[in-house]
Amino acid sequence: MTISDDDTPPLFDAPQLAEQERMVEAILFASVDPIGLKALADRLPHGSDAATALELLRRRYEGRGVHLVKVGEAWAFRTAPDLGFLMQRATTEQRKLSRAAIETLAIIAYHQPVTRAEIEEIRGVAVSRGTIDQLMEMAWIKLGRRRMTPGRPGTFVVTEAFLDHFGLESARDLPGLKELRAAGLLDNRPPPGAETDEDTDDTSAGQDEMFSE
Amino acid sequence: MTISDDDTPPLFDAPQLAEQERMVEAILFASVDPIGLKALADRLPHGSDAATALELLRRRYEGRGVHLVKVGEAWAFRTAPDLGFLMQRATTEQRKLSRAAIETLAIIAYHQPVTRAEIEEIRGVAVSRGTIDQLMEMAWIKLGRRRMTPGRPGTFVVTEAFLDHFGLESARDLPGLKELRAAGLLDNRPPPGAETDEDTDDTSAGQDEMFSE
Amino acid sequence: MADDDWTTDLRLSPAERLEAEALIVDVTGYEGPLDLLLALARTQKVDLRRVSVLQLAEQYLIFVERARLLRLELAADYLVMAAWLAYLKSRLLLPPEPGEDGPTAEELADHLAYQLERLAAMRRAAAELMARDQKGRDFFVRGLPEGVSVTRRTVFDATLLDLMRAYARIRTKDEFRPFSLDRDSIYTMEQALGRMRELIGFSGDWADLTSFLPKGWDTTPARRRSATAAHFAAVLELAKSGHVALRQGGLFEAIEVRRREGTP
Repeated sequence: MTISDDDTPPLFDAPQLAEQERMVEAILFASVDPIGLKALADRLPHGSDAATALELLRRRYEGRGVHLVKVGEAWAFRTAPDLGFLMQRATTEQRKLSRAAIETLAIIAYHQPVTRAEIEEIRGVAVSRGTIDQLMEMAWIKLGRRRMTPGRPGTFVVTEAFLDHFGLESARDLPGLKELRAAGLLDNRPPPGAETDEDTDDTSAGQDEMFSE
Repeated sequence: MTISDDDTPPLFDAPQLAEQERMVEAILFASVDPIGLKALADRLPHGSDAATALELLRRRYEGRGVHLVKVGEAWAFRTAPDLGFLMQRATTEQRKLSRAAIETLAIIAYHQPVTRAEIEEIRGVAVSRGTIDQLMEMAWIKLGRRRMTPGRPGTFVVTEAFLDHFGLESARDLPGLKELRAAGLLDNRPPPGAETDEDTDDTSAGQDEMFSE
Repeated sequence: MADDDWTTDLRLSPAERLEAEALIVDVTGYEGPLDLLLALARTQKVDLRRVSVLQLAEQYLIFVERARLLRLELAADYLVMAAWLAYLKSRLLLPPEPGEDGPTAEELADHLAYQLERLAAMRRAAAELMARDQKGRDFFVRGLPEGVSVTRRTVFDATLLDLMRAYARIRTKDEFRPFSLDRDSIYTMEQALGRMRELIGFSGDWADLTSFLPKGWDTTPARRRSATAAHFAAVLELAKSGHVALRQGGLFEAIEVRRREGTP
């Protein structure tokens, strides 16, 4: 079965179309650049039909893990777009939370619901937007209900994910000051704020209980 | 509304085998170097069966212009050897190996693990440092484990790159290996009267192991 | 090239002799004595297993002799081999001496034949290896590899202990004030000073210090204490700078304050 529409048969028969397809496959696979139709035809045995072989090959790779794609005027194999994720390797790096972030998180956990202004008041320094964003992204904190005070400031509370990560049933399971002190994490001297209790509004009511003995 | 029942299907099913095959195809197509089964499995979604997907893929490419070949414990796509004539030769001209280097390489491949002294015994001449260096640089040979004989001489073995270069699945597939072994030509036969090392058996264990089937 | 020059016992045909001599030309082309022996053995045109080692020894010795006559420098190992082969030849020709131990001449000859066969086999194997399809010559790798892009993801971690430590750190800060309302009970001296500076201008006569306290600061003892202390400190400061005069009737009596004459 030769492919020759000329009246004069060629000196050498061109290979069968299936064989031409194999050749195109091998050439495109090994090529360091996409190959145009003309260049492809030049490399195939005389009398081959590069365009048809290419079209057969393109159809063969339809739906496969690699596709035959046209790049400008040239052709190349490329990873199927839906499998692009396989060509990415995610490396995960464990890093400790920054001091600002862990302190902010601790304040939210112990005092929730707590406003940003209150966090700043407690830490004594401004809380950067980035710190809050980071904790939000980690899904360890979320917005709580707004405070019923002038300006209706938003509050922050810890999330289920936070409790999961730290192995807590609820934020109330956080060790209280007494326990922190017993664990040697606090000075023996009672903290200056510990005796102020006349000012309990609903802001701190929840967490104050934690520290009552 | 909680997900609680035991018969709940797993959250993420492994993709279907046909899809896994596509993924293996994409990963191997994208790589120049062979990829090991383990590395492949690591890149596939959890629960995938890389070995089965590989086998499906290997069969799919049988007779194509590109083949899936096994190199040691790894896999790679390579153009079919019968189409080599179509390919443009690698631009970097391969360094011509000396006769000494080729013979040394063959001796290492067929006798591995083999010491320098044994190579010299077989060739009847000293092995020059340059020859070993060249083969090492080409990454075709590497140091094997030390021989447990006095002086603990180092041994040489061939590498996966060697197998890859010569299209061998394993050192077991070296041409004529069985015949050479049957003819006793791969034995480590000491000269008569020479003091026999107590571990002569261990010496030749390397290629012996290859034939335990 | 006088044939009668050498003393070796020659059992070679003239043709074999010629071939041995022809090999001389290539003396530098051999890779050692074993290589030369293999070339000589091939001239016997028999399977290497059936090669006559005696004949081979003679071929080799002729070769070495010819080289000597031609004043060709042979490497030492060629001469070592020649000596060994001369020894082997004599052993092969003479009956074994009684009581002789060690390997027999036949064993030595067999091993030499084995070495030659093994070298030949390795050469064949090397040729077969090089004749295989080779990467970059007969088969090719992917020309356009698609690299794996590595995306780094950072996962921040913290333990419960980190959390507790952080909280403990905050709680033990000296300036720590846990609740914002806490601040509301404190009237600072700066506040009091500012306030007194304004108020004192309107007070020409002695007035009780407590009457200067701001509204709302007498509601709780804490607030009253804080405001009183702040204002007391403030008037002390003002007295020191000569803006006010202070007087107190006795211990625990009311403290009175008055603007000093002549001050702005």
